[in-house]
Amino acid sequence: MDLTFSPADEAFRLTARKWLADNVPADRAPYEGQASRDFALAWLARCNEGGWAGIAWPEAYGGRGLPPERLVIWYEEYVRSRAPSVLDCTFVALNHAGPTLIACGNEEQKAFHLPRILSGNSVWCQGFSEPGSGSDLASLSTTAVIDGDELVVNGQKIWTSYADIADYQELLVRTEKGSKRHQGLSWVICDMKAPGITVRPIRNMAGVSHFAEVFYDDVRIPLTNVVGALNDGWRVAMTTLGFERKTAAIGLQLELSVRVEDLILLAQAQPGSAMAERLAELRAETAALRAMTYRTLFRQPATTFDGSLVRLRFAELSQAIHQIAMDILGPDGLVDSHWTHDYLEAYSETIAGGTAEIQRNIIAERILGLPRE
Amino acid sequence: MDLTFSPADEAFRLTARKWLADNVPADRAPYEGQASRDFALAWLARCNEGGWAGIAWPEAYGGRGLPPERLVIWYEEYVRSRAPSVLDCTFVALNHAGPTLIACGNEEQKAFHLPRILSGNSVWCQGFSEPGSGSDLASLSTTAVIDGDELVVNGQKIWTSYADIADYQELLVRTEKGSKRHQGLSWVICDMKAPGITVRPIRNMAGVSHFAEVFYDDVRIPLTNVVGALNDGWRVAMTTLGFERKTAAIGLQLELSVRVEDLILLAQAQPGSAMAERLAELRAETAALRAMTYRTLFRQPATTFDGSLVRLRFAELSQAIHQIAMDILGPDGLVDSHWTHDYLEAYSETIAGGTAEIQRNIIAERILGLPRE
Amino acid sequence: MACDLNQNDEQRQILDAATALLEESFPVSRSLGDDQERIDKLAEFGAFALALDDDLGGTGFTLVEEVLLHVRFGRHIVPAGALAAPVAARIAAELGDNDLAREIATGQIAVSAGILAGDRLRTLDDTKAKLALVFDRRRLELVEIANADGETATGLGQGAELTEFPFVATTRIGASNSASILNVADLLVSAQLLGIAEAARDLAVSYAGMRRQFGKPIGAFQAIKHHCANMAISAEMLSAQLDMAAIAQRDSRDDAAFQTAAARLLAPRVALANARLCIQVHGGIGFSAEADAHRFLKQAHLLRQLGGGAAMLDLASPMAPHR
Amino acid sequence: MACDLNQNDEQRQILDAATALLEESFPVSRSLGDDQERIDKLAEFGAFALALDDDLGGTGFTLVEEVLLHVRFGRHIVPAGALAAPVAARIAAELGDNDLAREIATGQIAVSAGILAGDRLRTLDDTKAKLALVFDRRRLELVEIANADGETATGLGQGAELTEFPFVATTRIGASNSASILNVADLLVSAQLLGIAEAARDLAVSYAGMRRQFGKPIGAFQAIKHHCANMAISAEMLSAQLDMAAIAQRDSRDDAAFQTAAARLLAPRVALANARLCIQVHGGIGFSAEADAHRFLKQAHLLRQLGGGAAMLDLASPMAPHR
Repeated sequence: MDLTFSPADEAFRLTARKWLADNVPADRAPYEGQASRDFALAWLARCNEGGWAGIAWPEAYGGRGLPPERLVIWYEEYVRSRAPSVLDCTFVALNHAGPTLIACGNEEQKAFHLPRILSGNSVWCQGFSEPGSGSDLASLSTTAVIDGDELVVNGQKIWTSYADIADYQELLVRTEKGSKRHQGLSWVICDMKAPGITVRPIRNMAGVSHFAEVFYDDVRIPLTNVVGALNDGWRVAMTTLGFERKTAAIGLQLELSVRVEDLILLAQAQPGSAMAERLAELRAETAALRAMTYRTLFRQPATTFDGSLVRLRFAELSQAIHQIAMDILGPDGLVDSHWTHDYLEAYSETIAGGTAEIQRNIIAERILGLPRE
Repeated sequence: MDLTFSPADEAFRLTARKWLADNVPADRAPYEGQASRDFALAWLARCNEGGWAGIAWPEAYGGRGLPPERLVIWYEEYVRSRAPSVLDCTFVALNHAGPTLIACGNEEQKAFHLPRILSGNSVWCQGFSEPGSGSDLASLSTTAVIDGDELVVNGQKIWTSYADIADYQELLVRTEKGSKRHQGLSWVICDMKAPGITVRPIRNMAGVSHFAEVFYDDVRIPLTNVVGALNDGWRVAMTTLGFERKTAAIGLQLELSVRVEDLILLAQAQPGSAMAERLAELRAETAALRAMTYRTLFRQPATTFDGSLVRLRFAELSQAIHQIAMDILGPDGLVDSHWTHDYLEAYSETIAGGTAEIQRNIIAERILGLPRE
Repeated sequence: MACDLNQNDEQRQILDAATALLEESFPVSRSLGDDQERIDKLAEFGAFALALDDDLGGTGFTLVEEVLLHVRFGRHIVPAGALAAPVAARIAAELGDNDLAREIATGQIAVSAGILAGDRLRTLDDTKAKLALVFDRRRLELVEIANADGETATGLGQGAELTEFPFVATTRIGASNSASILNVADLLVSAQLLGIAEAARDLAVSYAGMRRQFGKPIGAFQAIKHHCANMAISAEMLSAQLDMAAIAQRDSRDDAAFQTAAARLLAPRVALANARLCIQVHGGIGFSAEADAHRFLKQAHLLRQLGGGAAMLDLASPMAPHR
Repeated sequence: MACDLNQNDEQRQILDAATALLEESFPVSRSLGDDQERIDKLAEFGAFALALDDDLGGTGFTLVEEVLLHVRFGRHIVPAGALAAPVAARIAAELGDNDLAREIATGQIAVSAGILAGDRLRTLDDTKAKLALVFDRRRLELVEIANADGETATGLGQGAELTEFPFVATTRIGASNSASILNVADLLVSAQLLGIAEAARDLAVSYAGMRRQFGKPIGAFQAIKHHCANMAISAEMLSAQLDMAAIAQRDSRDDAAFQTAAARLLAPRVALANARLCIQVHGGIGFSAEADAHRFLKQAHLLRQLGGGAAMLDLASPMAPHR
């Protein structure tokens, strides 16, 4: 049981720290729209020039194939340098669509898309959730019918982040008529500029429109855009679960440590005060979240549901941290600031990607082996 | 909307206060066994002599039939004088068995039992729960078969408080063979000295044996001991729900206020400290519990499930208060004291009489109207 | 007069009338701003004068009815100015300026609710008010802002419209730290927070009964059920305590300060907790600006800045043991 | 040496061997008292010397293995003396008394864990120990109690056997406030608390899968499921942090004090929370003394009195932002 970084690792850390100090933009990222796209792509392009894009991707596909300890070092330095949040409009491409293509895409798909992603030239969004199937993903009903060498898609997706500024979408559709649940789905690359697509941005409670409803009205997608086999979309969609441990979510989890340090400085709480006690507990919990993150990364073999515990802990801790931020800010919390913004955004943490309730079910049933309902 | 006490009420308050000051025993009640019985019956007898036993019972049955505002005054003064906890071995008789007999018993039953209860000459226990039906009371399976003018009872009850020192038991048995759920049950008076009864005391986690398993091996009970109609036991058992608002549980709820005041003195917390903040919150919540208690009592019409909210709030608040007591005591909490004892006993609050989980279901389904599972 | 916690006929009538007005004029999902016209309707209704002395426009109701009315206001997210007005009228009267009190109570002069942030006064509603009632810990100050240069700003993720004034640029009218006025302010704030908590509960219960996932209403799942039950328990707790406190203050009982402090301490916790659970029960739509769940959360954040801060542990409890 | 959080073969072997011994000698449901013979078996096993220097009887293992061992101890509610011994041996060595250190490490001299209550020393186990290790905030003191007149008392509702000594009647041997020994003590306490949290989780899950109500296992109901999930999350959180801290302390990393303080702060909260949920999941039987649930709760109360108290906010975080 070790957490030992070699001299080479330490040198890598200093290189990363230096590069970040020289390159991290001084401005905060815009929250939405074209400005947020421009900012995120410019930052990704700069990272790519420095050799810091796709660090977890295999070298064969333009990445650096870094081992977990280097990922940890990179993201530690990343958040400590206050680099832009990893959860921007490049997140899906870098951490979900890209890895899925690497695992299941054909050579044409990979050759076309992967370089565009890494170089900061395309934005991807995810088209999984539907109005009637939020927590219950397998009940999705957007259909695709084969017509010649094309699929014709009709239906609706919702909660699609960055749909308004995305170039491509990883789209999960029902390609087998009458199929049930996980069967008969396909994972396809959808060009967001295709005729028949309508994007209706939805403003979230933080006042920002970065997700949207997407409507598909006879949208034609070439069959060559199917990733993996037709009707095998569920397996393709699940494929990245193994990769997920290695994604930029590490950076998201580590970022909370920096938040807590900032709050401790901001609060200047009297020793022994109620606020000091709450901050001490949050600091300990955030340290533990980091430890959980590393355990998920450095312990083998990983099980499919390993990430559920850390994911849920992250979500609830993030909310707790931002709630205390509002308590510390008092009247200043009412005025829009990054704290207030992040506080409001944090409400999505226990909802998006499976509600906290669903996550607890998964933990109870899949990890602890309790009977299904 | 009023909470106004008349001059006569205030005079009643002073009378009660004076009587309590003169009569409340200096010693704490013993926790278990014959000593606890002797203590409780002596105290009840003394209350009865003073005219303070069965104050909510109708005058026709030896009570005082006091209106709710007088009950409130009595219990306020009762707990402020540090009188023995109302939750002793006389509780079932005074607050459950007695009122049930008054509502559903025949004249012989009433004439025999009610005076014995009020004068402190009999202890009752409750025989409802069974090993296989804790939360699911309607699934109980202890049977009673009619043989001549007697019922022959076989089966087992559990969590019967004070079974080891009780004279009588309110026993719920299945008198109709093959009946399901709430049908075919009967409510009978069981003499705890009848042959065939075996009581096995169960030590609880506070180290005290005040509940027990009771085994029935061909126990013969005269049919005249059936209260209400045969096979109508569920309705008889539910009959006291309406009375329950007026029981000594008021005293139990108010007692928490005194606990919190004691803790505030004990803690001597620095203003602004974490402990001071926790105590302030508990004090406010305890004030609110008192308000909820009065609302349940003084608002008409009462609904059947009115008490669920206050019952659950009481249970969880009681646990929170006693947990903080342990934090305040620190090393002294390890040594047996009434605080530590009550802390451990409080674990039963969210279990006995329907777990917190069941109570929440009831609140959601019966009060809020959410669909059944 | 005895112990009776039912609402009487008169109380029900005024509340029913208010609810009708609120449902028409203050739909929860209305967009921000332009509330002055609506506020004027409340003034016409007599909402701000409800419990004042007759010569100030009072209509014979008491603080208890006023508190119940503000619970309704909370359910409809009525701007905080509606809470500032009746408190400001009381302060004007205390200062001996009955004319001003009447003008405020009848809505001829509008009042904003404000808080201090450093050397700036921040009002929490965008009514074009002439006056602001400044909540400054255990002190309330009435100032004129009509001639001060205000800068508007949005807050809480486009969920609030604030106006900031250099505090020195305002004209001081007078201040109060009288216990009874502070208690009234705390009761009205608590009442509105209770309204939020109740409305959040009702919205969540209604959604849980309707929204289906996995083939049944989500309200059939225990996790959702228990969230709703928790909301109900919290709201009931606060509601009972608020009644207790309002009656104590109306009747000048010894425990009025204690009961009020308890209600005011619990109110923001209950409102925020229920608003949070309401968002969670709604899932994705709850996080969007399209459902109303977030509006309750934001209004709770605004209101909790107003007043409070009584030293709960320094007040004598009516249930302290004898000796 | 790299980043690898798996247990290696050697670690698994020693833990398996310890578990076999614990299952035989320390069944959770054993009655109180008479633990000295069992404790001797642990000493024979080498448990107290595990991570000491070779010349003190160490067997080449490190603090990390010792911490993992104490997690197992926690699962079996091994008396606190088993935690006092290895810490006391380190203090003896620090005082330069290697003979004493060896005698403690090999179990020839037994050590109780003690705390101060006013002018009295209270030991938390009824081993007939010659010495006591006194946990006095950020200071540890080794005293001889063999000749002091102890009075036994039960505690925690017949859940603990305590002995009280007038502190002046004990013979002082020496004290330590060295950071590394304090960290070791905090880590071993945290480890035992984690063991409690894990065992409570496992016991609850096992019962929930078995106990039937309303025609199905109670573990099929979401409320019970979510209780169990919460226990799993808490235990995992503490477990990860404890590994992190043990490695940091073993490797003398800069963040050892920070990581240890974090683990020690979380440990009693997690252990108490899981023990409470375990009782609740068990229902009536959980409240009785017949199930083991309450034993975990009581041991958590005992252990949380030992050590701790590092000023979490005064320690530098390894994740502080640059600049």
